[in-house]
Amino acid sequence: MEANSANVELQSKTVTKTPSGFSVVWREIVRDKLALLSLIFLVGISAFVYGTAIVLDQEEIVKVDLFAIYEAPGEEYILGTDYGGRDIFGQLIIGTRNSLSIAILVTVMTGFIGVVFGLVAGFFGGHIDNIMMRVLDFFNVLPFMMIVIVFVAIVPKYSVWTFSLIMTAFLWMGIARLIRSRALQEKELDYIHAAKTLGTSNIKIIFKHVLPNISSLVIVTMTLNLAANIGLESGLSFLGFGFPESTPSLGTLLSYATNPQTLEYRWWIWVPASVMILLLMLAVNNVGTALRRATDARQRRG
Amino acid sequence: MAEKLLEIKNLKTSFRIKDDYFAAVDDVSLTVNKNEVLAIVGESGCGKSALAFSIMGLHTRAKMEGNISFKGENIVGISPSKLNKLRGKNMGMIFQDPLTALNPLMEIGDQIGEALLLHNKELSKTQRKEKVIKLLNKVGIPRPEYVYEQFPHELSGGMRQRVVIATAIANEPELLIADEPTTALDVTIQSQILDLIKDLKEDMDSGIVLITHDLGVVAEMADRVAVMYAGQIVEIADVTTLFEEPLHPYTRSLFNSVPNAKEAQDRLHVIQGIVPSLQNLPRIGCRFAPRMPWIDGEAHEEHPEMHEVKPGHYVRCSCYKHFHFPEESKEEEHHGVS
Amino acid sequence: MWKFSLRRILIMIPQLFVLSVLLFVLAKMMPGDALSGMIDPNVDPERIEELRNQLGFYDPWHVQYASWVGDLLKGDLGTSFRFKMPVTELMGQRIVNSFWLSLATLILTYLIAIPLGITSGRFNDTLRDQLITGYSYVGFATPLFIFALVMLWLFGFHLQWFPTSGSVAPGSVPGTFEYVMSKLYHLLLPALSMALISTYSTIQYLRNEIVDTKQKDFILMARSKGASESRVYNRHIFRNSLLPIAAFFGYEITLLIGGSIFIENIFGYPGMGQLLLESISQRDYSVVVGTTLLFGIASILGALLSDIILSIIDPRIRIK
Amino acid sequence: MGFLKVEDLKVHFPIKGGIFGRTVDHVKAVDGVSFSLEKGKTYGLVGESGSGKSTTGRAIIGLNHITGGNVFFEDKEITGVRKAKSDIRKDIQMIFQDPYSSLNPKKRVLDIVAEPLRNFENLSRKEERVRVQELLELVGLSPESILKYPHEFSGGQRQRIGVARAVALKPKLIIADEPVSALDVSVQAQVLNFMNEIQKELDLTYMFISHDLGVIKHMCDQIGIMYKGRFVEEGTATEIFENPQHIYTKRLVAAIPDIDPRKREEMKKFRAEVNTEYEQAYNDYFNEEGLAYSLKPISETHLVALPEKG
Repeated sequence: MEANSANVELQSKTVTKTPSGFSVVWREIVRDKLALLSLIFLVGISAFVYGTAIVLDQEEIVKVDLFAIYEAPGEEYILGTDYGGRDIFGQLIIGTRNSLSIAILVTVMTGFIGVVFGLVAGFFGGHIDNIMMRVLDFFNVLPFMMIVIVFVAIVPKYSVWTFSLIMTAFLWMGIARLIRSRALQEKELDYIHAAKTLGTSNIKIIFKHVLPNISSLVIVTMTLNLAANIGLESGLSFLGFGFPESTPSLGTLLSYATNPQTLEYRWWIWVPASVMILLLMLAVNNVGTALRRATDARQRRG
Repeated sequence: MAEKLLEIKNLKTSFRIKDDYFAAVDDVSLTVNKNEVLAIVGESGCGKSALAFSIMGLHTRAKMEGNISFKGENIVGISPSKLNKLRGKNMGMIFQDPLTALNPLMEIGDQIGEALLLHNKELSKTQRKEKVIKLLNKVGIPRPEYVYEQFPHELSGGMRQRVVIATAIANEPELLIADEPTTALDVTIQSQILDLIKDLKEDMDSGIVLITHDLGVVAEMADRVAVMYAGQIVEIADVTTLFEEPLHPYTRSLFNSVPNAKEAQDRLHVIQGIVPSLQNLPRIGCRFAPRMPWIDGEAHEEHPEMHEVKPGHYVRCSCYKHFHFPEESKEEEHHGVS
Repeated sequence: MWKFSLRRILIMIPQLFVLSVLLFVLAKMMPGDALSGMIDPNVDPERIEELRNQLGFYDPWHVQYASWVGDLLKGDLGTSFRFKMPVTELMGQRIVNSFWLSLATLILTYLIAIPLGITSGRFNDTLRDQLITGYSYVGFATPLFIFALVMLWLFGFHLQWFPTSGSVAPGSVPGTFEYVMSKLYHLLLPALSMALISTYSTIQYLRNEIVDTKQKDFILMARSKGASESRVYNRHIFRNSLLPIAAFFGYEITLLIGGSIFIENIFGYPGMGQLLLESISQRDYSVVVGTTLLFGIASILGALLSDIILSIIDPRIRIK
Repeated sequence: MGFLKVEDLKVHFPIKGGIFGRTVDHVKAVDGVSFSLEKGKTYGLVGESGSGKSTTGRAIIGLNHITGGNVFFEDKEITGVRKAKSDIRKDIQMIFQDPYSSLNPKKRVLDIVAEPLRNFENLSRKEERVRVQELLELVGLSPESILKYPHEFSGGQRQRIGVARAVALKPKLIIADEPVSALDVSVQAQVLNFMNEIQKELDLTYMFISHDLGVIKHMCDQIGIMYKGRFVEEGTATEIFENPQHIYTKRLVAAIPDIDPRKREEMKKFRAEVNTEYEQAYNDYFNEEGLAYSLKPISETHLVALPEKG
């Protein structure tokens, strides 16, 4: 029944769908109003935080002002102040920028490691694959949160860079596994065999044949990872194991809410940051899901 | 006179693509008698499988119009519970790919037993098992007690297809639908499975609808043959007539394009153009006309009908009278992209 | 199946080994040592140096590693300098709490996720499906700690339906009915917070699996046998789709550990997660190593469990 | 002598098993196969699934690792050449079964057909374009299609693109692995006719791998029948189809459905006889492992794997 009608549909699609990149993706996003809205939001918010962050003086914002502790939102401070009298609004902007930047950085680094690892393991298979998968399995069973917290706690000369390296070290496995399994499938397809018999070298086959065919998967996965990484970073900062204390972050703002007084009575400290995290993650996820839909339709028969 | 088992009248099965319905089976009428094999032959996308699924009521999202009467009773649009009383008991189906047709996580015995359980509640568990073992024996599976407890992936393709057949015939159905039953199998296994189906038919006196694309299988198995093209039946005749005097241009082209293991041909006939997709089917006039452009347009009927040329031999459209193969030199292969 | 399990257990050994080496290195990197806690201005530094020599602090690393592993195997994880008690004893109390919290979370997760996943898959692309997918999607995009904070704020502080910290009402006597009820009462909000967020993967997996299975040939075959829709679903679709869920059970443990660190911190629940965080901020490193080791082993065992369950329920792996 | 000569070719795949995942056994996909191809002719390799026919073809061109034996091409040893840039990559080409998966869906026809040219010949963009257009014309596609993607073509047309790519470097031998089994009969006819034409035009030698005896008979001059990794019989098309000697071949040929419905009963009887013979003589024709013996000539062109004793 469905299988059959799907078949019928498939045949008709063969003739009409184009596989070429962006037009399809763009069409899919535009058709999905929520994804379009999310994209506009993301572009807008990034432009705003990166733009204002240039003007804003981070030093000024993180300076303690004992005369302005816990001020409620008002004329002087749009979103009030925290226990150190620091402007929440300013921290929110810089925090969003920092959170976004590190999430993007970690996503790109994990994506790079994951894609290379997955492609090599999947394409060459055999013993290479076996050993690589053992390594991956080990990283995979470690509870991420715990191991990152321990590393952050003991690493000497802790900085934003070491933080992102630690996160990357324990986050590349998901995408690597995914890419590997796709590469395994892909390399059994005849066009790869054909390339081999035509005298194309392995490196060329990996990057010119396999990679373009899994690029949509890479993009979708990285988008979804970006959302997850925003959550992970703010979670770690929330626990106090993310950004160094001097650097504002969305998670740090939320961590003030572990004080019951703040949680109950001083909403302006933690609610805006929560809303920001939620909106960012939802928006990125929406775009990612729309991308996935776009690529799925194409994957039916590229 | 043969006893009518299944009579299909003006059946139209349509699938929804985007916002429109497109008929994959378009105005099909045919009959199947007891103890008779009706082969439905055609290329992929001609609607033969959609037709088989329509008879079994397996399309859940298609629109069905027309009439399918099984032993005199219309089964289009009847309630699911009524349909379920017929399926598995009076009608059985054999699927194309025996691997996917069996539940991978269920023992063979349970899968065959399910067909018995559903239609014969009185059987005790032991009786059911006995019967399943008998069925396994009947379809030629060695060591049935052992196979009873195996899982599909432990059997070879041929054995799996025997299990599927055992399930289909568990309640000795009067009508058996076989959808490309041997396409996924090797040629030696194919001949065994075909022989098995033939023997079972004689045994149970049932009617068989055999869906296939393989003219050899048709010649081996069928009593009567319906040739389908683009959702319609273009020719029906008994098997010898069809193989000796095919009339419809499509039938004739098809016969000429198959390499034959028994006699040598110099060059195969090529049907011009490509099989149109469901959305692009020509719905008016002779559907095969675009693929024989050298035949004068006047030769076709405006609304092609089935004509009874001889008793029992029906052909659609009158163009068969004017059809001839193109001359060698003129036969231009399909150039460029359509 | 036995062969598979045995092989799988053998794979675990190098994993445990690497984990222990990793932890050993971490332990060595941590500032201070077992004696730092005892450092007392009244004790002569030379005496401490002597003690260090005695305890083998200047031995080659592999000797140190061997004796460290030896101690582990004897169940000696060192002493907490903060609590002045053996780490094993300290963890003993917390493990019980964490265990109940995890169990409650798992039960709640499955209680919520399985019916929703089944409904969503069976009636895919209907309003019901869209609502369920919408819920699980929001759950997926919401970080646990934000959700937990909101739950705590709403049900703990604002509505005051649930306690806001601890694992049992102070003054309850262990063994009494009230004690058990109080424990449960304290568990409920943290467990529910975690469960509501972590249903995403189970719901989506079940939904996709059911939608996929629905289109398989063997479902058509079941229909052609005359099986009613409810039988097709109960006997063929749900059964086939639910079995893998059982196998994910073990992997959930890794997720639970990550979640418990947040949950226990936010709800002030005295479990292993809270212990880890406290010990890190108090620089009580022997406890850090102990908890990390335990979490690590739990995850490795969880993965093992999942693989073995999968091999039991899937005949394609079982018979090999 | 000889154009392509295969001597005692063996391709074994390891079976991993046991607790340590060691190699416990081998699947002998190809187990001692020898044959040679004559220039300009078509050699057919037939067998049922799992007979090792495709593996043989893939091993010759270097897609499968060769466990033992030798392959000579124009008297040069090419056994297991796996280097990307070697002469045999130019001289021997392959046509694949699935017209969908054998073309990279993300590439335009131009890039697909030009791939071998880019690997071996330094052509300017313009020269390359001209060459590709010539090749497309040769296979009967319009030169304008170079900028299209594979999914814009039908199965038969895709198969022609595959052929255009295969002949780009003017190879001498083409290994065609089930080139028409994924196609409908009418399209199949198109591709077969066209392969015949191009063979004459470019003086090609084909090694045609198929399970379809009808297609094999139509296409091939010399035929080898494989069973469980070994040859059971080799001969000209007439010898194989009119005068099969090995019981396996007999059974295989008898199993082909006859397209004359009148002969149905006759065929059924004949088939039953052959099957009885097959079962009775099975132990004579195959060794304890169920494998065929080595080939022995019974005429100049006809070789049969007859029992050792004779």
